[in-house]
Amino acid sequence: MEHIIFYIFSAILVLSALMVITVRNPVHAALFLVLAFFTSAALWLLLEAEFLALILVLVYVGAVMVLFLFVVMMLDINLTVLREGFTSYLPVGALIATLILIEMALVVGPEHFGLDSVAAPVPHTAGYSNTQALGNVLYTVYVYPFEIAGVILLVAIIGAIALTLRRRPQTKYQDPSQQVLVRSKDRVRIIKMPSEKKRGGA
Amino acid sequence: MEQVYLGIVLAPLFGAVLAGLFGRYIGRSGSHWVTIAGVAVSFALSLLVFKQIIIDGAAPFNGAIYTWMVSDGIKFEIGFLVDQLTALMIVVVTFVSLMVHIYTIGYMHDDPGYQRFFSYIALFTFSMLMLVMSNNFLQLFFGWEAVGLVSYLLIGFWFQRESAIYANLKAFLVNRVGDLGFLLGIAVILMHFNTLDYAQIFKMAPHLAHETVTFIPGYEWSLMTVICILLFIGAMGKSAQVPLHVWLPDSMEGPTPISALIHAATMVTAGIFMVARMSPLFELSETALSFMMLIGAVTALSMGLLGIVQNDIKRVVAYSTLSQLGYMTVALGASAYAGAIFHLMTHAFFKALLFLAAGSVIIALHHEQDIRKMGALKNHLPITYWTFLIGTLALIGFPGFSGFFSKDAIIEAVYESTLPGAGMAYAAVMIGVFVTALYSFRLLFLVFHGESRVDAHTRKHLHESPWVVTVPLIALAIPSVIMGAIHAGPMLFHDFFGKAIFVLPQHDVLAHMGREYQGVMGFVLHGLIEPPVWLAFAGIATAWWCYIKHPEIPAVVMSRCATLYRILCNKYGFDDFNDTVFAGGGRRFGRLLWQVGDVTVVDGVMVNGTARGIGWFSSVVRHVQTGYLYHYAFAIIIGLVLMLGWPLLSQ
Amino acid sequence: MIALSDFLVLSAILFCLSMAGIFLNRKNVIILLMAIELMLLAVNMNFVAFSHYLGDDAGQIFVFFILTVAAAESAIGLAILVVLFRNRRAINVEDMGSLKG
Amino acid sequence: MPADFPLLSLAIWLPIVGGLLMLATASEQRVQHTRMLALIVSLLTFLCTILLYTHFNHKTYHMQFAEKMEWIQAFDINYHLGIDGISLPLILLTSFTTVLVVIAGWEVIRYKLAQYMAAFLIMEGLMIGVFSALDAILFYVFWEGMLIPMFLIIGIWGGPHRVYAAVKFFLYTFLGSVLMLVAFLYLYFAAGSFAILDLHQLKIGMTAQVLIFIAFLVAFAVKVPMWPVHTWLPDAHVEAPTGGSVILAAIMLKMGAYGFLRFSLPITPDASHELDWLMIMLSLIAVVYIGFVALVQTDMKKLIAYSSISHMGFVTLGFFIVFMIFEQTGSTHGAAMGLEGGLVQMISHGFVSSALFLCVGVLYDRLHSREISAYGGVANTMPAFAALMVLFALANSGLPGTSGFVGEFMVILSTFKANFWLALLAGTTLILGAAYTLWMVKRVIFGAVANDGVASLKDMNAREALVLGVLAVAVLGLGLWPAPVLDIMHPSVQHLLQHIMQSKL
Amino acid sequence: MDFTLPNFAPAMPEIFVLSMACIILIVDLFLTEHTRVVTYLLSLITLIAAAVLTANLDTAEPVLTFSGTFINDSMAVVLKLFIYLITFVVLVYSHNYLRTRQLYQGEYFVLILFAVLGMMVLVSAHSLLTIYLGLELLSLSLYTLVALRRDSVSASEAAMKYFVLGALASGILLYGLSMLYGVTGSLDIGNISSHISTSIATPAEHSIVLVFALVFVLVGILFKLGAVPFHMWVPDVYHGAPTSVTLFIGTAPKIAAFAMLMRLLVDGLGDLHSQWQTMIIIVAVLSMAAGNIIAIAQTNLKRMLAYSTIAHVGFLLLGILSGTLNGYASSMFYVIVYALMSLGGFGMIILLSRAGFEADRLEDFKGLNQRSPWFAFMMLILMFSMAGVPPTVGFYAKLAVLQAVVEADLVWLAVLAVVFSVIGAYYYLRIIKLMYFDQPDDVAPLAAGFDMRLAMSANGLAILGLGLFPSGLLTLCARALNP
Repeated sequence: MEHIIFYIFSAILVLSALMVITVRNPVHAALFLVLAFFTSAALWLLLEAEFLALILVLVYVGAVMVLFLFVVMMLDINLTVLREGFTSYLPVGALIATLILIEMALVVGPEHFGLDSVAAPVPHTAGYSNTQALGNVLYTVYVYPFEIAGVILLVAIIGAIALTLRRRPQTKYQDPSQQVLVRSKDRVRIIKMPSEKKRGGA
Repeated sequence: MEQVYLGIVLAPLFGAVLAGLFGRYIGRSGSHWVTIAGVAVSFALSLLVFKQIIIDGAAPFNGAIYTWMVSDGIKFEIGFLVDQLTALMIVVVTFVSLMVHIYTIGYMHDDPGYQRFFSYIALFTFSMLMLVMSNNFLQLFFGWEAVGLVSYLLIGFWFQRESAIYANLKAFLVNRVGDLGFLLGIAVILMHFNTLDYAQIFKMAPHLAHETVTFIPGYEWSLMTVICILLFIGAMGKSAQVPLHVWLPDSMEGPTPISALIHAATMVTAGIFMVARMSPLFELSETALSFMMLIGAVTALSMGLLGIVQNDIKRVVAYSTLSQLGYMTVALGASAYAGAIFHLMTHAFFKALLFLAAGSVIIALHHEQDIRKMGALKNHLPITYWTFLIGTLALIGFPGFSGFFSKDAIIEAVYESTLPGAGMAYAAVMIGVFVTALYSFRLLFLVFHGESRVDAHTRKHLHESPWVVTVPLIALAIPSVIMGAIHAGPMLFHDFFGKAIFVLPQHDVLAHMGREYQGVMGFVLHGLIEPPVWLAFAGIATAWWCYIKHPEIPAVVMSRCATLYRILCNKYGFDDFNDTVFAGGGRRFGRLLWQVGDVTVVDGVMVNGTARGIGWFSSVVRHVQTGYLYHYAFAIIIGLVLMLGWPLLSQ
Repeated sequence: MIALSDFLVLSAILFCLSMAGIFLNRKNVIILLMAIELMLLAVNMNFVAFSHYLGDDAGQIFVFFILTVAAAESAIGLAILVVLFRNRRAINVEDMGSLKG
Repeated sequence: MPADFPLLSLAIWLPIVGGLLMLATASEQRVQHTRMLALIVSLLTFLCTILLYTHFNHKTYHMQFAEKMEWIQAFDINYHLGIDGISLPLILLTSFTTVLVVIAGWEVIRYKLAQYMAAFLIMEGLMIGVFSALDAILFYVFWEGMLIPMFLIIGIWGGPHRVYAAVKFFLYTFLGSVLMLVAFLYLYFAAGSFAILDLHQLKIGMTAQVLIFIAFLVAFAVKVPMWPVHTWLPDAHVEAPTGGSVILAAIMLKMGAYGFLRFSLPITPDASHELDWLMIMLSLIAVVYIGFVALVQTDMKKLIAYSSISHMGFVTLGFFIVFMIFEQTGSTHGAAMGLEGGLVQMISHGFVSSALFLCVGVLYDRLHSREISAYGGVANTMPAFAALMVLFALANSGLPGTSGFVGEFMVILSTFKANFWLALLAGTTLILGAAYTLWMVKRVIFGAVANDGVASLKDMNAREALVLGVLAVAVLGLGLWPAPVLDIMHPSVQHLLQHIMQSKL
Repeated sequence: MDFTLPNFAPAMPEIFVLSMACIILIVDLFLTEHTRVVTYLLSLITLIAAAVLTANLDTAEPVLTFSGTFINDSMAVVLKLFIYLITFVVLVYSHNYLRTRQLYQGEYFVLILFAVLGMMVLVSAHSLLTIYLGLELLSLSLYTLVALRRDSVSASEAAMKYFVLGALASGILLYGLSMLYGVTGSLDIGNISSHISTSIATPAEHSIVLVFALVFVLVGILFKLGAVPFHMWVPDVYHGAPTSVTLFIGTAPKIAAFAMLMRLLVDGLGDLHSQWQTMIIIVAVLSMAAGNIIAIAQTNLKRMLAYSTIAHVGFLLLGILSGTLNGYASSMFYVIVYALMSLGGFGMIILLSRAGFEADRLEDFKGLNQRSPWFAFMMLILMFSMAGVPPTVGFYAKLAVLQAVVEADLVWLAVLAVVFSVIGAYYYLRIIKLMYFDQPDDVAPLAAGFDMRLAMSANGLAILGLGLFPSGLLTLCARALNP
């Protein structure tokens, strides 16, 4: 049963990851990424990491991916040209990717991390709360990293604001009070122009 | 006594320094007075020494003045060895030098470099005295080079003249070739004797007579032969023996007084003196003696022949000098060291005389040296003529004149010699006698007799030279006549030189001759019945026939023997050969090494090539940095792949 | 039972895919950012799997922080992207080649 | 003077501090100030070195005037100075030459005078440091530090191709010396010390010796310079200002040779022995090959530069013939003469080549050309100068009575002990040296006045006459009585000889 | 729930810097363009005070706190002090530069302080987690700083490249960390180290996995240092970023990266020395080669210095690969010296720049000796120091690492290194050539203020002074690693 779930979700995960890097449209890519996160969350549930699975969906799908989609849509990008030339680089890219995968698989594969070398852990008892377990240590043992993470978020905020918030002096605002107080002579200037004689014939 | 010796050498040096550095302040006359005084003092002291050593028979002096340096336990010293040979030499040197100094007052009268000239010749006197008074090889070499240096400066005295500065460079370089041999000879001596002191070397020499050395594996040479030949190469340079003679004729570019002093009387005989001084060494190598004899014979004859075709008055005398130096060398080769020194002395007088007389002619003709533009000067320049005649007679060995004794002795000695090559040498010197007489009288006739070919303007102003010129001529003429007769007996056959010259009994040709010696008159009478005198007469007669009686003959002979004439005119091609092969070849070789070796290979390929290569590589490699993010990422990933793959593969 | 190696291989595949994505993508910077997210996902998968099989919570804590940092990172990344877009009016990877050599 | 007075340090730091002071207070207006300051500093330094000489004990080979202080504890590097009979003459030469250079640059240098003088003074201190350092790293620091002022001197005050020459000079010598640094480090781990005298005693295996020897060789051969790493020298000499050429020729080249004596021979005697054929070959190439190359130069400075290379060939020949003498004759008799000959040749070359460069400088200041063909008949318009230049030229061609003869003579005598043919080849310098030097003299000094430029020449002024006159006295003095210089060297050279004859294997 | 409050004392500097950064962030809100100097001064005061706090920490024994995620030892103290010092100088150098370029914002100072905080975290990290977080804190600040000049095309391009590559590298690092965690079962450096030393002792099943993890970790570190082939961001970022930011990126973070290397590779994976030694040798050689060779072709000084950085990193790695305390100390010395030299080099560009003019081309240094002999002299010292010519401190830096290399019996590597340093000398010489041998194109007087001039002079003289008396710093480094 677990096997079947694992393989199905794994297949979806790999496929959606593949789609993320190959689809033409960034919006689609983002959506496939969302799918990948969802399937990952499911797989993490298999690993009894319920809290993280939830966080992944909430934080990632709920916040980060929405941000991505927002940016993708905000930036007006010409989609048709984006995937040009992709196929010509594909062979070498695929080769390198396969190569590194083989290298990694040789190491992380069953030889070193199979069931005979790493036994599956005993499932937790029913009263076990993954969230509680993490919560217990997060603010005690890991208080220092937690504070740093907070600082990192602060930096992200400062950075994002510093980079994107623009107070452009040339931006034109409407000032209603000015509009109301306007008088006609501020708007229209009547200039007298003496008529001129046309020079020449044409 | 040491002070006297020091005085002999330092007096001219003092004069030289004073005239050289302060010539501007002491003026022209100041310069000549100070140098003449220096040389005169030197001469006077030399006479004193001569008296003590030779007449009173005092013991030779051998002592050091100061230690030049000590290295490796070997003391290099500056010191004097004053024995009979030295005593004779210093007298000859200072006398001729004094005469030349006085003569110079007249000869260089109008020259802007007056003070400089006096400084140089005084310096030369100093150097030559250091050379002959040396008691060791180091000082000998010092003097050797110092006289070469002054010769260089004096040949190039008129440095505006291209030919003069060509000649002096040539003289210096050719001499340097000889010096190389000489220096190597000194090196061999130092290596095997561990000292440069004559006395010690002579003492040890017999013990090393049978030593051999190997320079090329498989060939063993006698140590003495090597030493002697190397030293003789030095002598060949200085004494202008074939093939290192080429500089001497060109050296005539210098003012005539120095032609007389340096290139006739003294410096060029330094080689002869040196070999005589080294007689204890040369005696031990018959090979070297034979070699010397051959070289000397070749020089004596071949250079004499060249004298016949020369048209420059000084050059004729110069070739004559070469030829006479050849005679001396032959004498050395025949172990007749005393004969060589004897000839050296007589030659010093009469050749100095000839040069100075020639100089007198040149002054009279306003520095015209071409004998084709002279003639019939006999009456205009009587003193010059008569002294010149005396010199010429002495040169050709006219019986009774000094040259007769010395030359005859040499010819006789060669005849007596049993060394290999003696026969050939004998033939050469015999023919040489004829040739000598021929060119000498050719010169005499063309200059002083026959039709005058002097241009009209000059002829009007012809007059005898001033007393400062003529007095030295006369002063030199006297010994040219009498010195032979006075010294023939004691020098050649008696123990004049004492231990200064060493001859092995089996080589002692002079002793052999001495057994038949019956006084001066006997010598003269004996000479009259020997072929050399008659050959000389034949030479005079031929000259008279060709240049007085039938002046058209030379041209006929010239055209008949065009090839021979050309060879003679080209001086056997030595100059061309040296210019093309050594000078030109050296420059070509240098340019080749420079352009190919330095500029192209080392600098071009190795240095700049590397720099350019790196620069080029840099400009290419920088394009790896394409600016594209995916390439950068690719590089990282490739790096990762390789770093992963390597430990995996090595497992 | 599912072996640890299964999860590790899965994460390796994800990792490779994301890396391939980074250097295959020549056009859109946003896809690059997504590939990076994918890469972090692979790492997270690793941590979670190890954590599970080791019976140790530290791995999961690490993932928690990675997620936090990744969120901050994407915020900054997207901000830079916006700045880049404002300057160039495009987010083509191939256009970002003025600094080179 | 108290026995432990740091005279060496004073000689090193006095000019350096003086130079820095000059840089700091430099002003383009107060040039006279700068000149006087430079002269005073250089004279004081010279005085210091004279005191070194007068207080020097001729009888011992031990290092004298030693100073030792901890400097970099982490690496065990000490500020360790001391001199023996080998370094003292070179130190004297350095301070002597610097005084001359200061005077020679008196009014000739118009651009950034203070920097010029400061560069020379700083360099003087560094050079004295090189000759007196007894710690390998201290030596290296002085050795390399010297490159900086020289680089600037060539580059700022040099000729039209000065940049190429300066960079070439720097990189060449830098490349040479970094390998030496690696060798020092290797030795440090073998000996546990950077003290040169400790390194002398260190036993080293053959392979290591050969490698160390080669590392040293590269460093010193570049500096000497030996063929084929010599090409920086002609360029540097030609482009450098006169003072730079003088210091280069008189002192810098000597450092390579000094390095052979101080490092190569005593530290790696067996490798030196093993590779002596190489050294001798390179030395003879320098003598003969470079002699021929010098023959065809058209630029006076280049000619003298090549002649320097050729003369330095004698130095290295004298140093490395030692082993061959031992092999051929079975004794070291004659070897000391080679070593001492090399040393004397160094001193003499210091005098002669600086004099010749100064002569060229005198001409260059007037006509702004170094081409031989631009001159001719200088003797007509500058007789006093011509006399001196001829004297130096003759000294350069090794005329007895001048200093040029002594070293060559000793080296040839010594070489002869080893091999006739080597001596013959070395002896060719008698001919070649005379040929290229005197040929140049012929074309420059002698002859009729060649052009208007030459016709307008004025003879030396008092300053130039002073500089050249002092050198002339030195050249003649050393030539006529070299004994005092040699007496200083004997104990040290003998000691060195004994040392290198003992195998370290 | 048993929880005791951790010992905050060792982390006082971090806490202080964080608090000050937040305070400055708020204070800055109330400042105008003209009073922003307050921010500047506050930042400087923060650094000085942090230095005082750090210097007062007791380092007789390494102190662990926060459950072992934080360590304070003498290395951390020394490195932090130099980070403050360098950042301080960076701020002084950039003050005027910022004002003339619309960069004079509170964010700049705050981000720099956060970056400093990140470096401090990194330096004191004793857990994979804190290493990662410190690294990210530093990196995110730097990404932002690079892009801070929003209207600059090249700055945003550089930022994007830096960001993507940085994220890729941290992804790779993380993967390595995850493997490390997987094998050793711990995030704590100490535990990892002891686990490895026991597993090395027994016939190791996991050794290949460890090497595998090692490679990923190494790539992450080498990227941060900028070693070949993970260096490609360096020239572009240095070039594209505003010079004041380049100045910062090129200096202090190198020290942090060194600390990260020490913590991970030496403290954590020290027992795998034989494994990583060869890799580092190759990377070091490649770095020295590529850095020195490519630098020759550069015409932009910032870019040239970037390549020079790569070459210097190669040298720095030489000290590490020896695997001895001596070697680590020499690398530490090298990195500090390098940071000081680099500070001066980039500082000189700022010194010559003025409103509307970036003096970052090589030609801009033409004839500097005429315009300002003193600063030409300072630059001369800096360049010779970078080339490793005595008597500047750069020489001792090279000497130190070479000594370590020779000690490790890798003489050939030392020879290779010195040969590359000769090639490198060429481009440093070129700058000196421009300054001293050429005539100036631009004769405008230097615009820099007094503080800048003073700092620049101090910087140059420090290079010279340390060159004459390097002993103190050398001993400090040696003692920091081996108290």
